Parts: sequence; C-alpha cells; structure tokens
Amino acid sequence: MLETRSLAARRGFATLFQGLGFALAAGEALVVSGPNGCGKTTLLRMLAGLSAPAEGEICWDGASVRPFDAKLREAVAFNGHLPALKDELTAFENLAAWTTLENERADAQAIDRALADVALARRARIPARALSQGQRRRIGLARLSLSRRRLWILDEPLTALDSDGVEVLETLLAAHLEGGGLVVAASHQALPVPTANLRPLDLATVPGGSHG
Amino acid sequence: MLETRSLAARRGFATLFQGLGFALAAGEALVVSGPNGCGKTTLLRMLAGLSAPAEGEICWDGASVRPFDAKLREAVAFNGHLPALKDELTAFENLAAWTTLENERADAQAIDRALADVALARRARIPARALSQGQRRRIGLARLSLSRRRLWILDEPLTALDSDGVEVLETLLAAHLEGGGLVVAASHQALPVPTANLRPLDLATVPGGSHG
Amino acid sequence: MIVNWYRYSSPISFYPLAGRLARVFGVLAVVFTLAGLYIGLIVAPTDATQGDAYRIIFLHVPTAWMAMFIYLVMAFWSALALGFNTRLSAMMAQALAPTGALMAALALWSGAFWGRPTWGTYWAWDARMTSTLILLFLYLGIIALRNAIDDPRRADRACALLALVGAVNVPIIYFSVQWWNTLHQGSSISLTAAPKMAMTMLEGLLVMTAGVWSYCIAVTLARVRAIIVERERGAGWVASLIAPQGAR
Amino acid sequence: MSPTAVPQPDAASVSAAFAWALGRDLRIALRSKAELGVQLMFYVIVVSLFPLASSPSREVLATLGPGVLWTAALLASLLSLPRLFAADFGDGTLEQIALSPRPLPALVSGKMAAHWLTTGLPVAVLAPLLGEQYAMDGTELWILAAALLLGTPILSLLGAIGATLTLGARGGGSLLALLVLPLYAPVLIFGAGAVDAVRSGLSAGPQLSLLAAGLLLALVGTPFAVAAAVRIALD
Amino acid sequence: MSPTAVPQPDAASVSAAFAWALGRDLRIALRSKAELGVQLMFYVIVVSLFPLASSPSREVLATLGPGVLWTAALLASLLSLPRLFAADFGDGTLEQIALSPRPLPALVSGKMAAHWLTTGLPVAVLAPLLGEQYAMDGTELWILAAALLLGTPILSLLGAIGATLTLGARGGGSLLALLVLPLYAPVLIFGAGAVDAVRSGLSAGPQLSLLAAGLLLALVGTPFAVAAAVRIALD
Ligand code: HEM
Ligand SMILES: Nc1ncnc2c1ncn2[C@@H]1O[C@H](COP(=O)(O)OP(=O)(O)OP(=O)(O)O)[C@@H](O)[C@H]1O
Ligand SMILES: Nc1ncnc2c1ncn2[C@@H]1O[C@H](COP(=O)(O)OP(=O)(O)OP(=O)(O)O)[C@@H](O)[C@H]1O
Ligand SMILES: [Mg+2]
Ligand SMILES: [Mg+2]
Repeated sequence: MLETRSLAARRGFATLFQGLGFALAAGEALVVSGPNGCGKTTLLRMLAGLSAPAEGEICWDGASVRPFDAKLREAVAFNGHLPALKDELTAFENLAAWTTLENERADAQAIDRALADVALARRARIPARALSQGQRRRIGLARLSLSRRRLWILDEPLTALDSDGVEVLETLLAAHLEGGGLVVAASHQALPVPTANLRPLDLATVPGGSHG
Repeated sequence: MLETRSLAARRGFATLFQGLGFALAAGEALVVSGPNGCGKTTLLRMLAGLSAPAEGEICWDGASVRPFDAKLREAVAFNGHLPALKDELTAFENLAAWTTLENERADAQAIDRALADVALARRARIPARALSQGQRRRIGLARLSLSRRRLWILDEPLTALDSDGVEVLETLLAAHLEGGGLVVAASHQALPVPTANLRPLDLATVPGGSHG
Repeated sequence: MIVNWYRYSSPISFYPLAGRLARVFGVLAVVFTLAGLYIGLIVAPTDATQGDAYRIIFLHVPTAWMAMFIYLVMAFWSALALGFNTRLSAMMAQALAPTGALMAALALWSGAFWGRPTWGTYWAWDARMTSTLILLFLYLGIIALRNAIDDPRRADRACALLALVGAVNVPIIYFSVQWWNTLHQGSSISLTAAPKMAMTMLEGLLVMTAGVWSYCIAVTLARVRAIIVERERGAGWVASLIAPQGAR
Repeated sequence: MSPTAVPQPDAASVSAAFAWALGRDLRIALRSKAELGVQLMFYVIVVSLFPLASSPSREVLATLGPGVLWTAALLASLLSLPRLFAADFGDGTLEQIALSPRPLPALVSGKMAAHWLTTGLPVAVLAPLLGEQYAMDGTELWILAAALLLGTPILSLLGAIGATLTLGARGGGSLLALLVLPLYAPVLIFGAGAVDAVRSGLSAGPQLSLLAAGLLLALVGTPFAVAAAVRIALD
Repeated sequence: MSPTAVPQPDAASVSAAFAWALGRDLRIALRSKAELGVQLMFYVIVVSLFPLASSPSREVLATLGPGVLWTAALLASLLSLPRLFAADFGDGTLEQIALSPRPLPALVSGKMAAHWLTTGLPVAVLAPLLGEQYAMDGTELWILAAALLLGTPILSLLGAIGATLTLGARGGGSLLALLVLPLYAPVLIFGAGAVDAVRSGLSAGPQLSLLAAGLLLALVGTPFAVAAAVRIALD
C-alpha cells in the first residue's frame, strides 16, 4: 500500500535521513521513534504529501505519488502538531467543517455522537478557544472516528491526552487497523497498537542523521 | 512557602474545583494530575499570578498575593502550553532575551552552555521557526537551567521530549528541589521527581469538579 | 543536443562554463561601453533643439531596454523553475533580479534627469515611466520576498510565481497608462519605418546597448556562480572547489 | 491517469468546495464584528480626511474624489489581507485544506470571495454615500459604485496571491504591501479613470469594460496561482 | 507593603525594562536589513498611488500632499500594530512579559516605542522628501515633518490601546477598540491642518501645540492603560 524507496530529507545543510525504504501493508501501523529533531515530523509530512522528498520516491497503491497527489489526498487523514481548530467556532462547528471538507457524509447526530465518545458532549457548544489542551486534541480524535480515510498520519497523538483519552485512541486505532487501514505515527511513548500490527521504525538507526 | 486556602475556579457556568487547600514547602514538588479539562492549567495559571481565583486565596512567603503581585513575579518561572519563542529569533537570541527579562545576569557563554546541555549547540544559531517541536521545548528547559527563580510552574513539561530530554528535565528538577526550590507541575505521565520531594495532587478527587 | 542541455542544466557542469562566459562578456562589456561612450560623447554632434542634454539617451535607452528584457528572461527562467523544478533555472532567476532592478533604477534616474530640461519636470505619470517604476517595484518585491524566506527551495518557487504574475501585470500597466495619458515619446526605432534618428546616434545607441547587454550577462553569470557556491556548499564538489582557492 | 483514478473535479464538487470555504470564512468573520467595524472606520476616516483637513474648493474636491475613494478602497483591502491566510496557516487549517480531496483552487476562491464580501463589498456600498462629500453627482456616483463593484474583487484576488506568497516569510505587513501594491496599480488607474471619464463628458464604457475584462482574467487565473502559492508555503 | 517588599520600580529598572522591550522588538522588526528597505518602499508606493489614480495638476497635488502623507502614516501604523501584540499574545510571550518582575508599563512602552520607530519615524523622515512630489515648499515641508513627528507617536500609542483591548477578542474589548480608533481622526485633522495653515499664510502654532499636548497626554496615560489591558487579556 504505502512504500518508500531510498527516501532522503535535507534541511538547511543537514541531512536528516537518507536511503529510507519501507513497505507498509493494509492493517499495519508504522510507529516512528527517534530523538528530538531526527526528522520524524519531516518524514510524516512527506508521507502525507505536504512536502517533497529531497531524494527517493513514495508509492501509494503501487503508483509513485508527488506532493498533493489527488489519490493520496483521497486517502490521507493528517493529524499534525497544529490542531487546525478555529478558536471562534465551537467544537461541533469545527468538527462539522472538517468532515464536510473531507467529503464524509456526517450528519449532526453522528457528529454529536463522535463528540460524546471523546467525552466532549457537554463542551460541544462553547468556542474552541475555551477548551483545555486535552479537549482540543480530543476533537482531533473525534474527527478520526468519523473519517473513512485509509491512511492515518498522526504526529505525537498522545500529546496532552489523559488515560481515558489514550483508551479512546487505542479503540480507534484497533478498529482502523482491523478494517484494513494503515497508520503512520510518530511518538516518544509507546503507542497503544496491537503488537501484531506494529512495525516500529527507529529513525536514529537510519543512516545520514547528524542530530543535536 | 506556597499555600492556598479554599481555592475555587469557575469557567462559564462550570465549577472546575473548589475548596482546594494545600501547603507546599521549600524543596517540594506538587504534581497535579487529573482528567482532561479538570482545571490543571487553570490552577497553574492562578498560582503563577496570571488569573484571579473565583474564591479563596493564595499565599506566597506567608503573604496573600493577588494576580501579578510584585513579589510573586520576582519568584515565579512559568512554562505554560505556549512556548513564548519568537520564530524570527534564534534559540540563542530567544534565551538571551528571556534571561534578561528575568533580571538574571547570564552572559553569552552561560547561554551557550545551557543550550549545549539540552543538546542544541548545533542548532543555536538558526531561527527558532526551523526547530523541531522537541527542540523548541528544550529551549524552555535551557531557560529553567539558567533561572534562579524559586517557584517553577510547569504545564505538561514532558510534551514532545524524547528520553534524553526527560533526563535533562530530571536533573534540572532534582537540582532545583535540592536547592530549596518549589515546583508545581501538571502532567498526565509520571514526572521524574524524587519520591521524597513529591506531593501528588489529583484534581479529580477535589470536590466541585463536573468534567466532560 | 538534448544531452548537452541536460549536461549544462546541472550546477556542477554549469559552474565552470559560467566562469568562462562571464570573463568573455566582461571584456566585451568594457570594449563596447568605451566605444559607445566615445561615439556618444565625442563623435555625435550637439542636438539643435536639446543641446547636449540629449546625450543622456546613450544611457537611458539601453538601460530602459535591458530593464524590460531582463524581466522577460527572468520570467522565462522562473517558468522553467516552476514547471520542471530545476535548481539552476531558479538560480538564474535569482541572479537576474538585482541586475534588472539596477537597470530599471538607471532608466528611471536618467529619464528623470532628462525630463527636467526637456519637459520641465522630473516626473509625470505616463505609460513608460509608470510601467518602468512598477517594474522596479516588482524587482524589489522579488528580492525582498527572497530575503524574507529562510528556506531557499521555498524561496525559489515563491519568487518564480511572483515573477510570472508580474509578467502578466507589466504589459497591462503599460497599456493602461498609455490609453489614459501620454507624454513620453513613442518608439523611434522600428523595422518598418525609415530611421528617424541620425546615423551616428543610432550607432552609438546600438554599441552602448551591446555594452550594457554584455555587462548584464557578465554580472549575472558571476552572480550565479556565487549563488551556486553558497547554496551547494554542502555538496562535495563545491567543497573541493573552494578548498584549493582558499589555500592560495 | 489510470481508469480507477480519482474523478477530476466536476462542477458540483467545485461549487461545493467553494461554498464550504466561503461559508466558513464568513461565519468566522461575523463572529468578530469588531474587525469589520475597524475596516469600515478606516475607510471612512481616510476618505473624510481630505475634505476635513484641507477644506478645498468644490472643483478641487471633485477632482480628488475618485482618486481618494479608490485609493482608500485599495488600502482598506490591503489592511485586511495579512489576516486572510495567516490565521489558517498558523493554526494548521491550511494544511488540512490543501490535503483535502476537494479542488484547492475552488477552496481558496471561496476564501477570496469571503474576503471580498467583508471588505470590498462594504466599501463599494459605502463609497457612493461618501462620494457626496466630494461634490460628485448622481451619474458619477453610479459609475463609481459600478467601478468599485468590478474592481474591488480584483483587489481581493490579486491580494490573495501576495498574502499566500508571504506566508511563513519574515516581515509580514509591509512586505505584503510591497508585493501587492504594484499589482493593484492598473485597477486603480482604470477605476479612478472611469469616473474621470464621465466627468469630462466621455463614456466610462472603455474603463468599465477593461475592469470587467481584468476581473474575468483574475477570476480565471488567480485561484490557480493562489493554490500553487499555498502548496509552496506548506512545503 | 512589608519592609522586605520588592523595591518599587525605580528609574533605572524602568529604563532597563523599556530598553529591553524596545531592543527586542526592533531586532525582530529589522531581522534583516532588507526589511527596513521594505518599509521605506511601502511608503513610497502608497504615497505614489494618489497621483496615479487622479493625474492631478500641480495645485491639486499641493492640496493633496498633507492628507496623503498622513494617510500613509496612519496605514503604516495600522498595518503593523495589531500584529505587534497579537503575535506576542499568541506565542505566550505576553504572559512572560506580564510575569516579569520588571514594570509592565515600561515594557509595553518599549514595545510602543519600537512600533513608532519602525513605522512613524520613517514616515516623518521620508515625508519631506516625498512631499517634493506634491509641490510643497520648504516651510510647508518643515511643518509637515514637525506635525508628523508629534502626531505619529500618538497613533502608535492610541493604536496600542486598541490592539491590546482586542486581544482576548471577547466582545467587550473589541467594542472598546472601536471607540479608541476614532481618536485617530483628530490627530489626522490637526496634523494635516498644520500644513494647510502655513499654506494659507497663518501660523501652524495652534495645531502643533495641540498635537504636542495630545502627545504628552498620551505618553503619560497610555502605558498604564495598555498594561491594564494586557493583564485583562491574560486573565
Ligand atoms: C523617469 C522617466 C522616464 C522613464 C521611466 C523612461 C522610460 C523609458 C523606457 C522604458 C523606454 C524604452 C521604451 C521602448 O523602447 O518602447 C524609453 C525610451 C526612450 N526614452 Fe524614456 N523614460 C523617461 C524619461 C524620458 C525623457 C524625459 C525623455 C526625453 C525627453 C525620454 C526619451 C526617450 C527616448 C528618446 C527613448 C527611445 C525611444 C525609442 O527610440 O524607442 N525618456 N524610456
Ligand atoms: N534551516 C535549517 N538548518 C539546519 N537544520 C534545520 C533547518 N531547518 C530545520 N532543521 C532541522 O531539521 C530537523 C527537523 O526535524 P523534525 O521536526 O522532523 O524532528 P522530529 O523528529 O519531529 O523532532 P521532535 O521529536 O522534536 O518533534 C530539526 O533537527 C531541525 O533543527
Ligand atoms: N466558557 C466556558 N464554559 C464552560 N466551560 C468552560 C468555559 N471556559 C473554559 N471551560 C472549561 O474549563 C476547563 C479548563 O480546563 P483546563 O484548561 O484548566 O484543563 P486541564 O486540566 O489543563 O486539561 P488538560 O489536561 O486537557 O490540559 C475545561 O474543561 C473547559 O472546557
Ligand atoms: Mg516532531
Ligand atoms: Mg492543561
């Protein structure tokens, strides 16, 4: 499904990694780890189609894809460092806007249910500005639960989540992988993914890196 | 040193907590935990003197303090969710600006040493915009290492840190507590604080909360 | 043929070629400019109506032409850079911008000083002047945009896009002001009409144009070499290039 | 593309994408009414400044009118441009928009339309009222309004190019102005020229048609330029 | 306060705080030397726009001059002021500034001074040069420069109040900002009026004294108002 060949990333005059190749099949989760600044976020953004690799290529469904490839855009759900929340809008409005943007057909009830699943039912109608850090991240989880995208790209999905939140994420990930979805995630902690589906990738061991 | 009496926080029509009282002595670390949205950040901002409690009072060095109290401002180092980094400035410049603002007398060498301690020596001279998430948090650690403030208030200090980063934080906290400093931190994970100094506070068990 | 183009579209093989060409055009620039100045200032007779003021033409017209022409060339390289993502074409565009800005500034400056004795004013809002001014602003905008973006790859593409948008805009401005107000004189050199100028003046003009042209080429190539070294200093071949020179 | 390729954006998906972005931006804009107020206040202050400050004669005022009203419209547009994309860029919305399967040019067009509706349109509506101050008569005011209605969308469109190009660049406001103002020049010339033409007894037809042609050109071209600039900014 | 209380801000700590904020903001504003150029270009373009729009005669140009140069000053002020505090608010710097032991009014004054130095002062210096384009003579240019030197700091100061009030963007604050902005109008009227006075053979004394009085008032009052607004925004 998702495959890379001799991928390299450069920033400034530093090579973050090079010669990176892996293949990820349906139902598998690639969990990227490595020290701060080793290029996890950079890799995830390349895989999402947001930036072009310095070298190498990325293949999705067997076809080589360039940044913002239409087929990749149909398949990817990207949760990065930035929350993509509009402070002026409520949690409900934010979620509704996202699902419409993704072309999912989610009605108000489905959205309310998704918000209740992440324990935001009682905070669904106040401006997102007023929400706590973890509650903001939970809106991102609610979005994933509504999404039917096949490839989830998650950058440090555990940030600011309490133990309940981690459980919600665990359920989501399990269901997604079960259904043949793919996950690429970067994290400094262990991610709640069934070991059978886990494909760990330690970027620190990939050649080319000169960090710090 | 730091004491609160029947502290209460309200947001909108919700009471986050009330009747919160604790006393923290020199060399102790209060680690606040609790589910998302229970009011950890709200509490920390009150203790830092950024916002006024709905009820109750906060005492520092025996005197009741109001928001932005001059004596509290002399004593507090606050590391919140926001990094307070200027993207245009380099890590070095950001750190230099902070220490001057805090009235610390840090020379260029001390700053460079602090940056080296958090493994940012080689990234000290590029704009902070280009740094990775964890590298940005590490600048905050470097700042703490230069600070001679007595009360550190840290909101989720582990966010985005790799294991090396956590070690750096551990060393900093140990040294600070050793020297009679106080720490108030909110976190969803266990903080690397010597158990002898640890005063856990689970906000979920404080009355008044009605979360979710 | 195609092989050749590919060969020179990589900075590594272009670098030495650019060095040789820059030297040749540098010499040509000096020769042509000296000859042009000789014709313009000494050989050409004083004008009956304008006196010696008209001699500004030998600076004014070549620089005005180059200001416009360089923009076209820059837009061409920008289009290549955007379309094919080639590093060298973006570097060419980057190298052209300061020279283009200089030419536009010289045309404006010489024009303004010509306007004083002839029209009695330094400035009027006319088609050529306005579009030259806007051209200068576009050049400066492109330079400023590049300075404001940290990542050179991103700067390349952003500037290329701006150059292309500007390329659509300049002709529009030209015609918009022309329909609205005209003071500046029209083209006096054309292939269809009989020459209106004295022969020596035309000669001087053409020689000066060749001089300015050569100067632009030489300076641009020298600048592109500097850009290559700056941008690719991480690459091995540049390091080996700089080391022996530094040792000398 | 292979036969199983994603369908090319059809009219329905284009207009859905446009409506999505437009609705969202309008909703956000209307939540912060103060910003709209500041915009309009700026326009009124700038336009009223000349008659107030220099109390010129009627003829002078009449000469000044179109130029002042147009320049003020242009500056009002400029004033709000930095916020058009910067907020979305800063909070990650732009990433999501660019990664959406919906056609990016349509999405950014929706944003530009929202910008025009909240800055250009109010100015075009206000201008005839303010034009009274400048001793402009009925026909002139109509022509002015028509020219502004045709011209201000061009300002929003061209401005959006500058706004996206400066994303993530140092120096924000004035850099943006430097990039955009040269592009604004033709609009200003034709726009102010339209009223001048009627005033000198000519028809404003040519200027208005040129503005309309410019608007068409901008409508066709800018969405793609802006979409390209968004992708460059995210890289 | 107890005898062991923190010393009240003395002159040294006030000026150190002021210098810190000033230096930091100037450094950010002028990150690259090119940015100074961008600022200057911006005025030149804005000031050139009016003649472009209305191709006026020399007398009309002369009438326009003061108003145009003042509008450019206003625009420069408005374009960058919201960002000055909003950026600090958004990235957490404002929290740190407000929690610093240094006196907050002095810190915000430093920020406002940096704002004036990067927007108001360049206009005041450039204006006499650009005024040439507008057929203004020696005395007029001097008066213009003087009025701008007195008036542009007021714009920065008043603007800072508006900018901080809108920070939290809770309805009330923004409304107050709308009340502050109209205060710009008198500054512009007196400022542009000063030149008109000399032109019509009168003395510009009254206008300049009024501006100076306004400036004094603003200098004394705004730092405290802005500091209070910052604390409100952070709560
Ligand atoms: C700042 C003011 C001026 C600017 C920006 C300017 C700009 C230009 C430009 C862009 C051209 C090339 C146009 C073309 O070939 O189509 C040009 C050509 C020329 N300009 Fe100017 N000009 C200015 C003032 C003047 C003045 C004051 C005079 C003389 C009275 C003058 C005389 C000419 C002549 C004779 C040519 C050559 C036209 C030809 O043979 O094609 N210009 N100028
Ligand atoms: N212009 C530049 N010059 C040098 N290094 C740069 C430049 N721009 C970015 N970098 C480096 O590129 C790296 C980007 O790393 P990235 O954000 O992908 O790290 P990460 O693995 O996600 O780290 P974290 O765990 O902290 O999130 C950082 O080390 C950063 O310092
Ligand atoms: N206007 C409002 N109406 C109702 N609830 C509000 C309002 N403003 C804030 N809140 C609630 O106040 C709480 C603020 O919590 P705070 O940010 O202190 O949580 P936290 O414990 O730090 O959570 P996290 O672990 O997610 O960081 C949230 O539950 C938020 O939803
Ligand atoms: Mg990262
Ligand atoms: Mg929190």
